[in-house]
Amino acid sequence: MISTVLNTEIGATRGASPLRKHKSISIGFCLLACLLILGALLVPGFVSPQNARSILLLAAFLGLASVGQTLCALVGALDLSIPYIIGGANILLPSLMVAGLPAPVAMIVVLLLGILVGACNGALSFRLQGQALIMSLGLGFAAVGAVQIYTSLGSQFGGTVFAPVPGWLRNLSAFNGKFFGLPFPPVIVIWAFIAVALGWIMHNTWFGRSLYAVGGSRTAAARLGISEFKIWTVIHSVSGAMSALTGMLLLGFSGGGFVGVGDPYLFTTVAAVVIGGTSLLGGAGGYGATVLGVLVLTVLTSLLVGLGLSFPAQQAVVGLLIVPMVAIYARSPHIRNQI
Amino acid sequence: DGVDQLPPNEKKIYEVVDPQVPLGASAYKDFKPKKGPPWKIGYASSYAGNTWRAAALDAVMNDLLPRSKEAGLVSEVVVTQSDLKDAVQIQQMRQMVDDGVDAIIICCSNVTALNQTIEYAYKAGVPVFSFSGYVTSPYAINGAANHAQGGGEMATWLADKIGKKGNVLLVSGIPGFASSDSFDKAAKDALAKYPDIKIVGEVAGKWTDQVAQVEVQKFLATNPIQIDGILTQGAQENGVLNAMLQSGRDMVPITLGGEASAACYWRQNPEWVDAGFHIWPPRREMQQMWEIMLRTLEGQGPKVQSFLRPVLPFTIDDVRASIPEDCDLNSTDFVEPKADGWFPSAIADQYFERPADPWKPVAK
Amino acid sequence: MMSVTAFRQVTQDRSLFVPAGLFLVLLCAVAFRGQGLFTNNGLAGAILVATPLILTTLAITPIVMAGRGAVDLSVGPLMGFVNVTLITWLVGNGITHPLAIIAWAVGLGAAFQLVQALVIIYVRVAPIIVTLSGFLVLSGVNLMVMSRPGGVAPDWMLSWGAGTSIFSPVLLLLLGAFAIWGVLRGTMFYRNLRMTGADERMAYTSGVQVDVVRIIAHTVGGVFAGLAALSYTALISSGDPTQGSTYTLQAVTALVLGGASLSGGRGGALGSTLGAINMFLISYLLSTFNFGTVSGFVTQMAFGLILVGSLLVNVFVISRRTVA
Amino acid sequence: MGSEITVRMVDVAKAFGETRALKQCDFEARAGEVHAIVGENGSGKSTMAKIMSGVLHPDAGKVTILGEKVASPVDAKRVGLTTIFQEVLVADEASVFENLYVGRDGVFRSQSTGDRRTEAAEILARLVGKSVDLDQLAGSLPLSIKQWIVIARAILRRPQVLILDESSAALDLDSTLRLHAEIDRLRAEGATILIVTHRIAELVRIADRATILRDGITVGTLGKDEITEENLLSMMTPADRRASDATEYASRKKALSAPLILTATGLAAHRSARLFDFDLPKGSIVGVAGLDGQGQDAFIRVLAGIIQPFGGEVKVRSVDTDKMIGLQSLDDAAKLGVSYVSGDRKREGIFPQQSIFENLAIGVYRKTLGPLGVIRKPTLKSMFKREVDRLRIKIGSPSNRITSLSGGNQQKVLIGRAFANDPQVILLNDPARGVDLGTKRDLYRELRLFAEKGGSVIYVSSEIEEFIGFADRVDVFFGGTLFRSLTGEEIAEAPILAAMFGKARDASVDFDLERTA
Ligand SMILES: Nc1ncnc2c1ncn2[C@@H]1O[C@H](COP(=O)(O)OP(=O)(O)OP(=O)(O)O)[C@@H](O)[C@H]1O
Ligand SMILES: Nc1ncnc2c1ncn2[C@@H]1O[C@H](COP(=O)(O)OP(=O)(O)OP(=O)(O)O)[C@@H](O)[C@H]1O
Ligand SMILES: O[C@@H]1[C@@H](O)[C@H](O)OC[C@H]1O
Ligand SMILES: [Mg+2]
Ligand SMILES: [Mg+2]
Repeated sequence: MISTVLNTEIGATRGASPLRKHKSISIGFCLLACLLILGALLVPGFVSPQNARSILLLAAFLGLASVGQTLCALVGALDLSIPYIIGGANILLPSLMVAGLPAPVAMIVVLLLGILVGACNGALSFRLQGQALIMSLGLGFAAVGAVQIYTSLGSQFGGTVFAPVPGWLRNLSAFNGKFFGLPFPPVIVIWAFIAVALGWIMHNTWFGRSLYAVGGSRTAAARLGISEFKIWTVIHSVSGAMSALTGMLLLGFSGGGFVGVGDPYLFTTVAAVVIGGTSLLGGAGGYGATVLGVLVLTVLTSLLVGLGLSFPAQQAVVGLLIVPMVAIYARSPHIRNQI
Repeated sequence: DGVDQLPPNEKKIYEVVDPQVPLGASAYKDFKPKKGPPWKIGYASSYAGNTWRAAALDAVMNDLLPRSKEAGLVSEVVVTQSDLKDAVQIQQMRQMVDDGVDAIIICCSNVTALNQTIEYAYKAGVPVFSFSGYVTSPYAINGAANHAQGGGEMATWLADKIGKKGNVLLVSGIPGFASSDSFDKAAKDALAKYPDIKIVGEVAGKWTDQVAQVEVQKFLATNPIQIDGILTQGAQENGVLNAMLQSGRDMVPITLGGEASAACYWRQNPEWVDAGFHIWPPRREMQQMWEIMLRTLEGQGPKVQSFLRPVLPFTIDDVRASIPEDCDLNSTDFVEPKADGWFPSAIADQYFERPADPWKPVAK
Repeated sequence: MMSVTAFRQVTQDRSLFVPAGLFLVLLCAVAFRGQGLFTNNGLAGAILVATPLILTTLAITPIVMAGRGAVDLSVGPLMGFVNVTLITWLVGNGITHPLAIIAWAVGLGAAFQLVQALVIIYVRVAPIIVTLSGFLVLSGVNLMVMSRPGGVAPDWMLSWGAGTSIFSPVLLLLLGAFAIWGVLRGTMFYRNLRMTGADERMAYTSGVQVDVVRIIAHTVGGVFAGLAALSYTALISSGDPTQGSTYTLQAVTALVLGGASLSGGRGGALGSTLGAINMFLISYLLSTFNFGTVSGFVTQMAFGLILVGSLLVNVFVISRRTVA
Repeated sequence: MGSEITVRMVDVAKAFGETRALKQCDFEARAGEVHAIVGENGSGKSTMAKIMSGVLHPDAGKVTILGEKVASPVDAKRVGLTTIFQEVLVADEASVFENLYVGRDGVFRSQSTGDRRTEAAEILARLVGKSVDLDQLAGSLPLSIKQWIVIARAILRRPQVLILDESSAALDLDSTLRLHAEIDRLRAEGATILIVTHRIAELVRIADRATILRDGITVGTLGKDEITEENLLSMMTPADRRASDATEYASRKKALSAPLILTATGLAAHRSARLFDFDLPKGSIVGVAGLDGQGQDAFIRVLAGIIQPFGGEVKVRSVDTDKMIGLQSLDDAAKLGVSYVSGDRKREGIFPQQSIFENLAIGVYRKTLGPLGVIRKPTLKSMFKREVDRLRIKIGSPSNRITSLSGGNQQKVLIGRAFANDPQVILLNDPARGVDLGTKRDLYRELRLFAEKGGSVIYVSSEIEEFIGFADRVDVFFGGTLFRSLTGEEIAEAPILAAMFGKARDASVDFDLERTA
């Protein structure tokens, strides 16, 4: 009898559960829709291919930078090294190219260094739990300091590298870049590809499931033979790699190496993750949510710019919106209900 | 007192000026250094990330310091860099004083934040020289172009160039830093005289090409409106230019402050604009400050608190003379006035109570 | 007297081993490198420059101690907010009476933190998210209040920034903060705070008024942030809407260098102070080398490495507890 | 009897969303009595306790404690009610002393701590059986002492009403006796003691009355003489569920002569303990007993590959090659078909944010991985259904969070996780902790079926009753080593107890269960 009940229930809940389970996703979609409608009504030129292109381009950078932040949040960590790795990669790449490395080799070197920093991050911090974010901050400082020292040697510049950016790199991530003749920069496609792949990996592979397991309960995961050490190391390495990639792609956008390009990503990645609905305590959420968070954040910014708000005002508005948005779907239970 | 003591043709330079620039008499009129040459100099720079700072530092390390060493005037230069953090710069300056430097050069910082520290140095017998921007402390000596005049002239030039009407984007430097504010204020005042010109946006380029490029790109991407001209401060015009090139929009006039990269683009597209302005020639400004410092240490007695230079326009011919046909669009150099074209010694002499050749080797 | 209790704390509390050890090492290194620090002017300058960081670190100490991973990201911009409003709204309108200025600074800091505490408690959003929001809002608002650095501190405050006497008003601010902390430490509030941070559910079920504790922790943190803003205003004698934000990461770094745990329960004023002083000493020490224009980068790298090192020492040597 | 009523609940109801935890709850307890609250998992006992403690507020009805309303733990403290919640709530970063007196003072007001230390030291020594350093950080202490800290914290408050929500679930027998002594003492002083427990034996011994909860309704109260297993069961469980379970089970000597599937030789589970050997015949059920901290916990963790032994080796017969292969890690255990179920499900069992399905399936993913670690979901669905049916897990939708289940059903999911792997050996470490009787019987039945089909079981428990009529052999640990193996007739309360206290073979046990410390 129980089994028949169960059978029907499995059938019945299939449809209903995703919505209930992904409350944050549906709220995110609504929010995004509202913002788009508002933009269309209030800002002339908001609904235009150019604006869509620029929103997607800026979103792509933020989205790529937020990959690592999302994965880290899923195990209850925060990666504060992201802006520093982005900045470091952004100056290291041109400086290696000036030093004579062919572009692909230079890019691989930068990517590997990003992974290395990330791996150290994960390996050293998995035991720290609550303090892990400081470890990543420390390594970020160290890494960017080292890169800046390297790039300043024999140059009068600190934190900037002036070197011609190859045309193909420019095409990848500049506004007027073309994707096989289509009028948008390929970095948008790169982002979309990574997002889809990551979403699939998270749900359909052992790695993805283990990641959620570690985030949900470290000890329970350990009992299943899931190595917390491995998971932390891998996700931080991915974070390092994605940050390095973002830094390199940003070079095509900014036209020259500048260590500060990463700065805005310190807290915006966290904001994107949080607005998307991934819990910073681990175990719940996902990159799909972050993609929504990124889009909401970027569209909102674009809307605010269109409404003529200055940068400080935009920042204040985004800040003000975070608490109510998170309050809609991620309020922590009252302590009465936690006993 | 102060500026009033200057000859009339120099006084003229002070007519259009940022009202905050201190114009009184120098506190170092009767200054005697703690000890004789060779002196130890501190250079407390607030930033090292742009073409301009690089050129200025290069001027110190590879031109002024060797020459001064040879003349027995300076023994060493201690350089620090604070990454735009006031508290760090304050600490660095205090440490320089405590370590016994004989003078400190600072660059274009926050106009008030360092004042207490400058007073601290003064009390320890260490004069502070602020170049390419002013500080309000009575105990500092400022030396720079008249950035207010520059802002006004560049704005007026741009307004004329775009036919006295249209939308202008203003790319300022680092808001709150002396020369940046002087420039913006005067530029806006000048544009306000044209009722058909509208400033449709203001972004901060941080005097760094890469930052300016990103900021302008973002602005252009999120603001579909027509832009008719861009008024930018110096050491970032190439970033602004690249942003325009990348946006796919038609090129518009952009103000030029001497970056060789943007000047190169002009050389290759002579029709683009018709004038540039020496408003921040890094090597010349550094040299000017260095000489003022030497003279002060030598006891020549500076008359004024602030040494301003007039902004000099330059033409495509000047550009052709200083950079080659096959110039580098990515150059990090500057097109600058001739060595004695900025602060000639004949003029400099007029600013001191007891003028003499600052470079004269000291008799042992 | 202070130093005796301090000594006892260091020997008792293992979390202070690393910061205290580092402090001694740095002190020796500085003594070895340069003479400048151990003079009247050197110390006066050190107090002047280090106090804003010490006080911001103190400001987040009770908040972090209250647990829930409540790293207060807003503290830097909050200090900036007090600084710019003080310069623009008060001094800008001719209000320069010391009492008014101090009351404003302390009151505004406390009021803002009170609001954050109420949001954390009643809206029940994770503290780090609330303070992230506070960070963004205040960073923006600061620039709206004052679009660029400028203004002047009231006349009576100008002399504070001279930094030529050890016993300056800035030191008084610091001592004032220590005194407040000392008084609180003697009350049950302190124990309740520790308990709440160490295990909130335990504290709650045992009849601790955890909400009240949290509110007080934030308010006290806000008071310290106000004092930090005063010392910062004294340091730069003006207003600056941008620099406050950089203090957040520095303060969190100092806190951790001081041996506190970001997950709550462990930490204290002594550790935080040591952490902040160590940060100052590191940068002081490095400036005695002539790294030229890369000095900033060397300092940054050194901070990073020392942070990493001290965290590792804390975890692998000091902490006895094993992971099951 | 007949003394004043200290706790009264009238018509209390409480719902959590759609779950109606309490529907109609009427309850009374008097001064000077020990009153048990019993019921199946999810019947609402903890909810009742939380409402009385002021942690939760009822949706309807009236609750008075000593004549007053209690709306928060602060109120509870004021009126003299103290609750020991099931979870061991101890602050690791604070000293033992601080842990004992947490919450005793106001926000700023403090009372003199002069006599407190002696008082604390005294009580703790009495409870733990040895003195404990009050200035030590609690985090560095073993779990059993932490448990005592929590109990001491409550006793130090001299409560008028004391609620223990399954506080003895994790205690071994000796400790339980000391706890009972404490309870007796409080009762004698006129306090009301409410205990929530699933241990019927314990209840029969100590309770003066028992109130039974079924599905959020108080179905009745039994007096001292009426408290028997049958009575309790018939009131707790709906009639249709009871009938099928009662099959008797005889210890099967022959199972013990089957070929060995797991051996441990020269094992040292504790640093200085005597080495011992252990073997597990295929198809048998071996119970492992012992007082707290006698090494049985470390032993089963060694078998599961969670921790390394201090010496010796564990071997398991490989399914493929039929050879005995060393087991040193969790990976080995997984390869050799050894599954582990922990009784501490909150800490090392469930993934609270995941669905019921995911919680069960995650144990199996590894077995079905495709290339690049891709999971094959379709095959998992039938597996899920099979396990849910087999263990009669009461679930709503499989995609609901596991935390929507009551404790007992969560535990079943974890056991399902172990079964789903098709193991040869299942190791259960006190799996019935806090699980009601009906559920326990379901569990025994399934384990027997498993054994009959050739599976092997090692079952650690702190409750002797669980072994009787269930295990083929009981291995008793004492002093960090395997002390005695009991089979056949010896599997009875007295011999097991004797062994647990380190008494030699055949020595008769004269153990006064009601003794006071
Ligand atoms: N905070 C809560 N939110 C949602 N449901 C809850 C909550 N607390 C309890 N429940 C549900 O209420 C019902 C009663 O739970 P309660 O904890 O009182 O049971 P119990 O009798 O203590 O069970 P057990 O013996 O397993 O501890 C269960 O179905 C449980 O799932
Ligand atoms: N916030 C919640 N949301 C949903 N269900 C909850 C919640 N809190 C508790 N529950 C459910 O209520 C049940 C009883 O909760 P409680 O905290 O009393 O568990 P417990 O008594 O510790 O369990 P056990 O006694 O079986 O070990 C739990 O099994 C859980 O499923
Ligand atoms: O003074 C400014 C200088 O500080 C900056 O670096 O470059 C441009 C100048 O205006
Ligand atoms: Mg319960
Ligand atoms: Mg329970």
